[in-house]
Amino acid sequence: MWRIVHQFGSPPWVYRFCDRVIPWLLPLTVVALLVGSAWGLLFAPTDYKQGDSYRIIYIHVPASVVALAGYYVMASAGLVSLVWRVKLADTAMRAAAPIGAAYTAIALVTGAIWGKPTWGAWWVWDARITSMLILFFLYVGVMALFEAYENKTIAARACAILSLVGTVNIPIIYKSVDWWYSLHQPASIKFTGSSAIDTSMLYPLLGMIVTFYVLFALLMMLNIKQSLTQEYAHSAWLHKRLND
Amino acid sequence: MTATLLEVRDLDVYKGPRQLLTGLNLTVTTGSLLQLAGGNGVGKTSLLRAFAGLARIEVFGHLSRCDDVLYSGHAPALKGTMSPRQNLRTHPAGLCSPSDSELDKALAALNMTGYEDALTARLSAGQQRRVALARLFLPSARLWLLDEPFTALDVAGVRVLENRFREHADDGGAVIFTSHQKADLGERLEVLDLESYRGP
Amino acid sequence: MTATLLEVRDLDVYKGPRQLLTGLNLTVTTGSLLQLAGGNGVGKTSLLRAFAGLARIEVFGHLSRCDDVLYSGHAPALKGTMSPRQNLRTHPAGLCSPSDSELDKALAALNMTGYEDALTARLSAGQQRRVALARLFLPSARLWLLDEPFTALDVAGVRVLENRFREHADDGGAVIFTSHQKADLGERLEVLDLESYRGP
Amino acid sequence: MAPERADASLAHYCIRQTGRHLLLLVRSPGEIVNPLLFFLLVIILFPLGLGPDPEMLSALAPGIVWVVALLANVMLCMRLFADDFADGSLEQLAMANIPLAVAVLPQLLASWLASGFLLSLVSPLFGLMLGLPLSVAPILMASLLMGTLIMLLLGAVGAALTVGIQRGGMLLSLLILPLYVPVLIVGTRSLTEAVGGGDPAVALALLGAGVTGGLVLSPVAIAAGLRVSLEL
Amino acid sequence: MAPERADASLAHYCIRQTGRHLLLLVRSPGEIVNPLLFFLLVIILFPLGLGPDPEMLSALAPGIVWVVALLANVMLCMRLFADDFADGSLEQLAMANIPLAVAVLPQLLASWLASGFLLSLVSPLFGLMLGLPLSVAPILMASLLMGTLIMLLLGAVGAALTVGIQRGGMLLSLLILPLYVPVLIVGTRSLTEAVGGGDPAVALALLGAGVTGGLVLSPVAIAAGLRVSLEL
Ligand code: HEM
Ligand SMILES: Nc1ncnc2c1ncn2[C@@H]1O[C@H](COP(=O)(O)OP(=O)(O)OP(=O)(O)O)[C@@H](O)[C@H]1O
Ligand SMILES: Nc1ncnc2c1ncn2[C@@H]1O[C@H](COP(=O)(O)OP(=O)(O)OP(=O)(O)O)[C@@H](O)[C@H]1O
Ligand SMILES: [Mg+2]
Ligand SMILES: [Mg+2]
Repeated sequence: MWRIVHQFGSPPWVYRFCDRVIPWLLPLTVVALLVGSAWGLLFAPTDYKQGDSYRIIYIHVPASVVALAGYYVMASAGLVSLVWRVKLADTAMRAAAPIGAAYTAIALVTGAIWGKPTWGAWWVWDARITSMLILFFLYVGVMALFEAYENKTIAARACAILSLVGTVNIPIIYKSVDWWYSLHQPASIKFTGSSAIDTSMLYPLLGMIVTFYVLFALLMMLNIKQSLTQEYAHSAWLHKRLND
Repeated sequence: MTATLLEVRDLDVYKGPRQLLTGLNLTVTTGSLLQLAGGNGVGKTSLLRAFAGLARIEVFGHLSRCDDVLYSGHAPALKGTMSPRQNLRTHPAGLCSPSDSELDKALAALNMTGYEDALTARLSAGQQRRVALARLFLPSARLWLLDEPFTALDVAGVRVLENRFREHADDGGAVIFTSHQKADLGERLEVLDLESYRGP
Repeated sequence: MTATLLEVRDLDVYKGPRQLLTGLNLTVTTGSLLQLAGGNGVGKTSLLRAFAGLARIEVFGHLSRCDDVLYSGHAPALKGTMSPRQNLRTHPAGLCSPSDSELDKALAALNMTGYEDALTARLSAGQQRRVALARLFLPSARLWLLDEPFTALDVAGVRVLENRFREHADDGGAVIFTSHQKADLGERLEVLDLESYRGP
Repeated sequence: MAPERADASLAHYCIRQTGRHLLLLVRSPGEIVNPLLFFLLVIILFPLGLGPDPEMLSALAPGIVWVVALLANVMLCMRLFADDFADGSLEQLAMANIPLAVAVLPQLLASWLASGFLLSLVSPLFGLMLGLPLSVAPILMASLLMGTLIMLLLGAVGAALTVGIQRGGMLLSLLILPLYVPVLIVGTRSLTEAVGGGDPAVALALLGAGVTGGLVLSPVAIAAGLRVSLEL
Repeated sequence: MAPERADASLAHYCIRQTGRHLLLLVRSPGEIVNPLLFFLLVIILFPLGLGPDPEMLSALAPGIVWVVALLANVMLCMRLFADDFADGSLEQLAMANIPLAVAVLPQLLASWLASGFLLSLVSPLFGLMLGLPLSVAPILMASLLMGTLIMLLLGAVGAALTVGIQRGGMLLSLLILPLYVPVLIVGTRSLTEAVGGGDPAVALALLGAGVTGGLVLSPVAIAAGLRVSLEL
């Protein structure tokens, strides 16, 4: 167990790991994305109430779900970097922020596109929507804070502190905003009891969610690898690897 | 009997991407007077802050020191809207507050009698420096870390401060300070030229 | 041919209720180097500000000077969030902006090459002082009024500045400055001890 | 030093520092009284701006009061550590032989007393001027007392993280805005419940929990943030 | 220097100084974009505080917009000259060989561009989010453009007079505040007229007169105030 933890703290090991995984993960994700979209967009049945506009669900919901989860990925990396001083955790945290922000942005934009035919407005002051906007601010805040420091070692510590503070707050934000006002769809995928949507719509949806998770991981790896290349540009192990 | 107040082995000091100092070794015992010398930007302030414990991320190597430290940096932590007395009495580093008579004596030692209740912002540059230095004339820590303490002082003020340094060393304290002038502290004074530890 | 750049007759300087200086007489001509000396709080800064025209209410007597003045006070008017270059290029007192090559030359003269685009707040105390002093190495005014220009400079920096003073005097300028150190400016230097003009 | 001696001097230290900061706040031009001034301005200006319809004003009062308290707090946090950082007080604070997380408490207390606390004290008056019934005054005060404290504790974390940054305006507000939202919602909820004859107890209890949590967690985060900023 | 040369360099000087202040505003954490930020905060927070009813929001919009503009301006003025005074820039400004009343104009311009002007530019967007009809956007922008300028010119006089005071600034700013009230009233009037289908021309003309008067009189007052503060 400790060896694994140790390995994850070692830049050469992680670099090699990314190098090995990316070549087969990348095509897999692309295929999954294509298949999932095709299934969702072409073969899943039309919704009797919303018609075809509901199909955006196959992007909207996975993006929303993973956007949330991404924050916890980032904050966990922050915790590790702060407590155990693992430098790689900084890199991971920094990698997660823009990806998470992008997912959040996708959720917001697809939601807005969906909202126009369904609610007749691009934007409503609804609980989940508002909290998604706030999540977006949290991500952007971490990114902006990192950029604002010239010294990146220090920047990483600052961001770690911020993302931890954010972690404590995310559930609170969610609950409070829910309490405030809600117009948005309640959670309809339930793992206990029956789901509110039909399985012919549900399976592609679940598939897309999984794919979005994998995509997240893939993007993280690409990002980490690139940071490592920059950071250790002058170190012997990287040169050896690149020359191999 | 002398005790070690600060010990440094193989210290590297960084600032951002730049390595300022490398391979520094140093032992400061009671009774030492140590001047850090070197040109502008060589890293005197950075090193002094590292000694004070204010720079932990960018310092590598072994650094141990006693707990009983007084640090005074380029910025004197004086509030212009308060009087010298209020400034000293409520100094943020002072766990114990000095009594009024101690305060007056300290200010008097620096020739600031009559200004105890003036507005600090209205004092002259040298007078403000004196207020900041009055901490050294109050019951204080054993190891002093002072960044350019002689700045803005007139000749008489420099004299007073030098005497105080000697007194403090005699009382079992130690002083590490930076200065671009040659301090008149007799042969007790050691000068550490940081130019010879410049990083790559 | 020498011209009078500053002339003062029977000048009294007040600060609030206190009379700092009384009965001051002085003539500064092209080629002069004048050091204002005196203990902390005697009124050097106040006098220099009076010369600069920044204290009109509390100064009595005859004071006339040329229009072409550069004043640099205790506070260096540097913005930490801008680079040295930006600071100098947009200096609030500079009606004409220096060209880039002039700027680089001025900074180079003070050994600040490589820091032109750094963040001023991140420079060391002496480096910041050098940025402030770089104005003296740009095309500038004839009469310089400098408040403790040598503060925070290392020995090499002091030397550079002294040379510049001499050069400026040779070029038909004049420098009035305050300092607690003895400047190495040869016999051209006059020292005016303000202690002998102390108010009642 | 004997332990009890140390405790006594710690307490004295905190009292002294609180006094220092209160004095500074009172003396610095336009620093402190901002929240109050803000309140006053808004109370005078909103009716001027919105038209003096008392019905509408009183319906809006809870929201107005809370948004104003929040804005005042953001303003306060923007300069919370700025002066102390610039003049070296902050590094001296870190040099005091006590944990930084404790050493920052006096300043937080002083800032809160001069802003949130004062605001809460006078809030019933302003509430009346905006047409809130006098009966909700206790709720108004209690919720503001707790809410302003939570906001200060959250805002101070952001302030600590950004105080040393030289380029990056605007950052602080971006960082703390999301954190304020729950406070605002719960705070106004307590008031609207109270005005509407409902039970504000849940909202108040939540605020209380927020205060407790904030007092425990945020000083640590603030201290960590300040340490980061001092390294710059 | 030949006269035309002097004029050219004066113009260049003003442009350079405006640039300097804009850069400073952009870089200083949480100084500038306050007005914008304020707007954003309020636009997000008001619905959270008041409830998301679009009807109500749009009825309140003119008042909210103007009160926010005013608050942002007060915040701006409180620190308008503070940093320049502390770091010696202000005395250097007085040393420039041009009248101080002219030398302060770039800073005023920069502050206004970064606050009032920006605010006016984005106000239609925020107006939309608050439910104001798009048709009043020109009036909204015009009235804000002029109103924020007047308020800045007024506030700067207060700022100039108080910047050197070590105890008890604040007071003078309070003296300036009553002068803001007419601006607020006329400004909202222009909006409510426009929304209600009336004629906003009178209100706009009044604001225009205010701008002219302010531009003529206030630089002189500001310069005199700064001279007094520099003597301290
Ligand atoms: C900008 C606007 C929107 C945002 C920010 C947004 C945000 C979100 C978020 C965060 C989730 C995931 C919730 C969770 O993980 O439990 C979600 C799920 C969902 N959203 Fe949206 N949404 C928006 C607009 C819409 C619209 C207009 C509709 C359609 C009427 C919609 C329908 C759904 C559905 C059906 C789900 C799945 C719920 C579930 O099964 O958990 N959303 N949305
Ligand atoms: N508003 C005021 N009221 C009364 N006294 C004042 C006021 N402002 C300044 N002083 C006093 O005026 C004196 C002159 O100050 P000044 O700054 O001119 O001295 P200085 O000669 O430059 O000293 P230093 O060498 O320390 O820079 C000081 O003693 C100061 O305390
Ligand atoms: N964040 C940073 N990134 C890069 N370099 C920095 C940073 N901060 C400071 N420096 C540089 O570190 C060097 C050391 O500064 P320091 O203040 O320690 O010098 P010093 O020896 O005290 O000089 P002085 O005699 O002028 O006070 C300077 O050259 C400065 O430019
Ligand atoms: Mg230094
Ligand atoms: Mg002086």
